[in-house]
Amino acid sequence: MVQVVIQQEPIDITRVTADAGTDSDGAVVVFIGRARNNSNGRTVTRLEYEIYDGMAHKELRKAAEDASARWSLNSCIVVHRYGPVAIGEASIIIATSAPHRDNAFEAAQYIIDTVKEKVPIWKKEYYSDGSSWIHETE
Amino acid sequence: MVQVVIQQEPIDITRVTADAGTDSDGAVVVFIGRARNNSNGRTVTRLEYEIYDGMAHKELRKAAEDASARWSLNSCIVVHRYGPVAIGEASIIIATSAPHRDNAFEAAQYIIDTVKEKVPIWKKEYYSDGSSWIHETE
Amino acid sequence: MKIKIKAFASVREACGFDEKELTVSDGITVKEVVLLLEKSHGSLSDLLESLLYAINEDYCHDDATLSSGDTLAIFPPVSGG
Amino acid sequence: MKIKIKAFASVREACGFDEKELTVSDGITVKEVVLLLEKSHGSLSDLLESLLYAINEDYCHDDATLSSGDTLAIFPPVSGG
Repeated sequence: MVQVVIQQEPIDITRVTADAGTDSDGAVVVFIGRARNNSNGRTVTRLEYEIYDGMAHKELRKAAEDASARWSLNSCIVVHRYGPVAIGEASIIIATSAPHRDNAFEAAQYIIDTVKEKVPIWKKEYYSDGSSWIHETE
Repeated sequence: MVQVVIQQEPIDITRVTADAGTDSDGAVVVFIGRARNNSNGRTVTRLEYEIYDGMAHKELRKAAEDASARWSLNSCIVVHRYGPVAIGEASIIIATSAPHRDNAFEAAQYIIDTVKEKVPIWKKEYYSDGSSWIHETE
Repeated sequence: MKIKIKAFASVREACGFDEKELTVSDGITVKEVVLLLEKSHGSLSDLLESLLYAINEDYCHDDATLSSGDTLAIFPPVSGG
Repeated sequence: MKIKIKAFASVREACGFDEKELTVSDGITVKEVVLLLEKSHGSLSDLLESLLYAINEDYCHDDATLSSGDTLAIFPPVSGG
């Protein structure tokens, strides 16, 4: 089961976590990317994500499907937000499940790495005195 | 913040996930170990965990504290169950948070690896026609 | 022929539009379109080195040629997650 | 001197107890205690090769010596998680 959603609303972490995993799975890995209150030494007051709607969805689904096939996942759920995201809120959640844990871990890491490299979504950080687009990965 | 609990009751995944992560954290990683319905080709009907109470708690806390220090975690929560665990239920949850994702991923993997190597807890699998202690890691 | 340009994030701000139709000569390359845009939107120059391109939602290089009706998206390195 | 033995999982089942007090000679080693137990609990033999030991909740090797009042835990490889 591969499920990919791009939405403006806050992410329902409880629901995504509950939907991940089947009775054949010994491992569920959930990665939650959160809006941090600081970046390169500056205080961040909020984030805003811009997306290339159709293409972001396509690339995100490709990442999730590739990971599912490569690591034999039984479930793979990815939700990414766009628009304003408050500090402490989740901007992305990735939930992977597999019979054994190494696969679930590797798949989740592959997906977040791919998001940060290929999925056309951009983060703008707002500070007390301005804002800037973030162009590099961590 | 390091929090380690060994309990008989089902794990409240929502609460652990909500408790993990601070406003300085860009990443939360949650690992959920679940009771699988099969093992080495046999149908598993339920699991039962036996623990060496004091020592299990000590070793689990050591793993969590070592991981917190080594990967600069801002929060680290580990809950392990003992007694009967039904198929599909969580036997363990590990939630780590850090400013950057690599640290949160590596710490969570270190903790589950250490649990499977050093924490005195034993799993017994029950089948339709018997049971057996599991002595090897995945 | 007509093509559609989409601009995102810092490129959108530098160009002052998020979507625009452009009439260009047949067989034009991505790079040539970008040079055209740069003439009217000078601040694009600062971003040139790291720009990414997609034609009809597929990543492409700047030597790709455009066909009538294509949508060319121009954007900086992504930073989602 | 008196020591306490704790047995877990398959070792507990092989020995037929989870906790037991034993009177042993001063300076006895873990290995010697296990050999004593094996005499009365033959099914322990199958597990011998992979047994793990802890004195007072700290892992130890089988050549460690015990002191009066120590708790020696004997168990198979762990399988939590």
